[in-house]
Amino acid sequence: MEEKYFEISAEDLKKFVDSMIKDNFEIIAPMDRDGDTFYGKIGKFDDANLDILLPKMSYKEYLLPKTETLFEYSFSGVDIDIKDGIESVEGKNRKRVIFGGRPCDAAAGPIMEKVFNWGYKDDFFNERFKNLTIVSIACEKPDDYCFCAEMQLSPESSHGSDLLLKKTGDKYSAVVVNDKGLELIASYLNLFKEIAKDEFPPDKDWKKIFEIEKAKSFLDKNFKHNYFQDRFLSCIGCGICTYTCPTCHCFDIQDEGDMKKGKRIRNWDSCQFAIFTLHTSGHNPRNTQGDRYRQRLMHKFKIYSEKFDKYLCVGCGRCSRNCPQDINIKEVVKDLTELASA
Amino acid sequence: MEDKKEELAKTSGDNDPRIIAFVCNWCTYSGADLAGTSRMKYADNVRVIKLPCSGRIDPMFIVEAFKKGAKGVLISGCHPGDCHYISGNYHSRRKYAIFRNLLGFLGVDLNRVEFSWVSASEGNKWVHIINEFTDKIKSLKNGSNDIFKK
Amino acid sequence: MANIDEKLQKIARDLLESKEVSLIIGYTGGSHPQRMRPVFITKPEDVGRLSFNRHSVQDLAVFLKKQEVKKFGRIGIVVKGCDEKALNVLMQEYQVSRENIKIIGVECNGVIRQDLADKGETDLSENTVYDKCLMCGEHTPILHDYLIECADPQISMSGDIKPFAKIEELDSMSSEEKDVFWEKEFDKCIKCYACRQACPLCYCSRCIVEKNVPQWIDTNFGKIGNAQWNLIRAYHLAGRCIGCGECERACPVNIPLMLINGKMARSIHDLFGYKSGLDVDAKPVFGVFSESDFNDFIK
Amino acid sequence: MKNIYLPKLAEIKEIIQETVDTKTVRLTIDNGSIFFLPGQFGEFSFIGEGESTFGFSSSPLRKEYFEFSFRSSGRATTGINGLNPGDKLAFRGPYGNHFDTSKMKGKDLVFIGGGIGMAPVKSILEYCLDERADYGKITVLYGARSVGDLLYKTIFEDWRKYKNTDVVITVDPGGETPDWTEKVGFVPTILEQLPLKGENTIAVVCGPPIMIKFALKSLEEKMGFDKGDIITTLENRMKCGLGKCGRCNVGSVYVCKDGPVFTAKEIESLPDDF
Repeated sequence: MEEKYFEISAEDLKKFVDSMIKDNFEIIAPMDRDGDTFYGKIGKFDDANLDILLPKMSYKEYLLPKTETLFEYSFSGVDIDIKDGIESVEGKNRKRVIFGGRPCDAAAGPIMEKVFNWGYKDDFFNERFKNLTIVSIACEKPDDYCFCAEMQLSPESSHGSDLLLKKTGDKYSAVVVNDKGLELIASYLNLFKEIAKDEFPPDKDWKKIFEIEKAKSFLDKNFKHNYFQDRFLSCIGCGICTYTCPTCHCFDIQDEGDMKKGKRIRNWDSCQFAIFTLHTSGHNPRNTQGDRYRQRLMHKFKIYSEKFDKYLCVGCGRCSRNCPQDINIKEVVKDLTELASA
Repeated sequence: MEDKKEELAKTSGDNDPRIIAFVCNWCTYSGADLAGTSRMKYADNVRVIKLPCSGRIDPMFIVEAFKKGAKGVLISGCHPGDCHYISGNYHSRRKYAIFRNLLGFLGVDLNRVEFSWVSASEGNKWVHIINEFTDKIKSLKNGSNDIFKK
Repeated sequence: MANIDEKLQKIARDLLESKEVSLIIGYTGGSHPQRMRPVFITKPEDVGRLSFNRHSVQDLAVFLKKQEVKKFGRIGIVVKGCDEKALNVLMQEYQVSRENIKIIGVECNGVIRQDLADKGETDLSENTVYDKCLMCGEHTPILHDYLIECADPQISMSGDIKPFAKIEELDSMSSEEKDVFWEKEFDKCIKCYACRQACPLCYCSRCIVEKNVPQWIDTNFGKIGNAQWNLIRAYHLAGRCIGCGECERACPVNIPLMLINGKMARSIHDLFGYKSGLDVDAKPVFGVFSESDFNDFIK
Repeated sequence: MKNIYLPKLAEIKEIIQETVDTKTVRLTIDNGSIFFLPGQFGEFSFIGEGESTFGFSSSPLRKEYFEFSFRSSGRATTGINGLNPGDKLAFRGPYGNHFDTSKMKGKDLVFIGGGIGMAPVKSILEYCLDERADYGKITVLYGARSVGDLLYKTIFEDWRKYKNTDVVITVDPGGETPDWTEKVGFVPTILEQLPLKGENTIAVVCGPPIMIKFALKSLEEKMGFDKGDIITTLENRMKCGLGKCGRCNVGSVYVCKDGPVFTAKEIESLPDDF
């Protein structure tokens, strides 16, 4: 579908959200909690905090929940009864809308979709993704940790969003990217005013401070390099970077229950944990934290782009902001580009 | 084995609350045995799990018992000075003094966790403790309970 | 400020040049002026990067548990008073030996909370520092080979702010109310185990959550799994936690872990008169016992 | 909508105690047979204790059953270890690539296995033996730490019955028993003594990393094998087996999906991440 452009006043936006809530939509938006902002279900428009640059965590959990039941089992004698978990995928037939997320978070969905549909189709992910409508708001002022422009996106990118809002003064310009977006606003069209394409504010020219391809060229050639071991001595392997990341998707499969019944679940996992790759024999292919951080960099900037033609990073900078030891991935990638030209 | 754990801990209702007792092999278990061989009658809600020493009773056992549905947990060992391994019960006492505070702080009703010293000759005391503990658990509101329950 | 940095750098240079240590762990400037980050110096010519100020929040003792760091052998480490207590516990528990550690102590009158610093806070006051700083009894590191005096003035206390007041508030609640409070807090947990990794004293090579025969702690992110993990983490640190607050600072979902740690420390002090990290020669509180220990809770 | 993580149930027909801690489990699937190729693997689970990854160790041409061998060590394997014939096991698969048998046809073959690494080798070996006429001379070299650690002891003689087939069994020095009549020595050492040449021969190697390393060295440097003619399998910790969970990759290669079978030439181009 061709993109459509609209305008909506701040007041009408509030009405738009409140009427969606009234119509039983589940609206997930940035909300204040204990002095920080997290994505959560809002009860009314005013619950949302749309001024914050980025919530502390991404909304990845609405695509890949922290814990997901793959199937349930129960025993009777030697017989095992298995109940398929896909029948009850939460989010199925559900009117769930992410409202007020940022373009970086929105871009994460289509990136993750690649790995979940590579060879085998993971319908747990697909169902959730299909049933999620994403209304993003373009950033006006990215902060020092952001590097979406370097990651082939921009603070105003509509990639991955179904509807992108841009604030101009006291009103918002909206671009409807696809049918999903159009469907969402269909019942509330009276609040929106259609405008021509050239009335829509053009994207600014966002400066890049490094070329990501250069970092990749370094990673291509240097699997073993002192940089990894030295730079990440300060990494304590806490895994916050992976847990707060909108694109990190690694998981663990575990059985939980007793001898009568239980379920097989998948949980978030992190490549930063030593146990992640530990063999039963005691051998660990990634034995040092340097190896493990290198894996994260490789996966994001080399492996994923080779396999799926996209970088596994949207440049949101959460891993840097939340790192207790202040490892700044933007600086790290910049280092890599400099090492590549050295 | 898992199967048995579940069975042991299962509570059929408020009137029949399941209580798990972790006891030491040398004193309390013998005491309970004495109560049995002396044909003393006491509440049948308790399920006894024998361990070598009260020092062996890991706090995770208590959590596990609650998780599997127990309504009360009793920990019992030798009187101070009587430990078969000389100091196991002293260590256990320190450990549980603190663990009890932690449970309480996190919202577990401490009426549901009981500690006692019962020697091999105190069959009477065992009967008394079990009956009293069972009555106490029965008097508690169901659900006014812990964060480990499903 | 510059004065402190110069002194630090001189000490570090001397230590590295004389080959007394092969690695210095210290602080250097971070992502923005209100952030510091750890730095690992192995060459005397790099000591210029060392720095210390009121934003040096990290407890560098955490790195001593890393295999990659242990390989360096003799290590010099920059510590604040609170961080040094972690060293004491590590020595008490034979994890590091005094001979292999050169302690560069820095007097400290408080560090600014990182969440505030990220928003631009630079003033040192009772409203901007961590609770641990308000009740700090060790502004000067207990053990040190070198000592650098403090550049910041002592914080004046109005008495309005009571550190860890929430502990008393919780103590006075009923168990149902506490249950509700903690259920809400633990519900946020995403089990990233950052609290464990950030803790200088969580050094087990295989943590209890990684032991799966049997699986003691549920792996799920549900109510039980989260509560179990937070309970056992606190318990494994009872009598050992020195209150550096790294777990709480690291927690990406802001669970008030220091309330639990603080409660444990208070209980242990009340019952056994013991405070961890103050005396290298003391026996760990759970390693010893007294015949006259608290017995009131046992029938 | 399909749940790719949903296992099928298989019934245990037979359990063979291979060594003190190693068993071979022979399974039949509840409804119909499964189609797999030698070298592929499956996710086997004792439901309630979790999944474990094992390569198939039987020939896919023997359709009445399929089997795998495992050593009891972790949570899932301890669970499987406690099962008896008649019990149910959950299974998902087959996954991964397989040995390229079309490339092997008409050539001489040498199969080299070490310890429990013999399991995937057995699958391809028996596959070739089942269609014996398609291949040239077959040499099997199997070594373990000690006599007690040898798997498949009962079927060595079956292999020897085939025409033009040499079976060489060896144990590490010190691992022999007084009545041991076969070879004593490390696998690479014994390998170099065999009358093998690199021409028109394909080698299949599987075993512990250290054995693979030295066996590859012997084959390439001393016996003149081309790197493309040496086939081996990699292993890494796996959870999903489907290329999703993100832990088994070696560089850009997902062992579970792009592997586990690689030629020595392919392995050479991979980073040292295994």
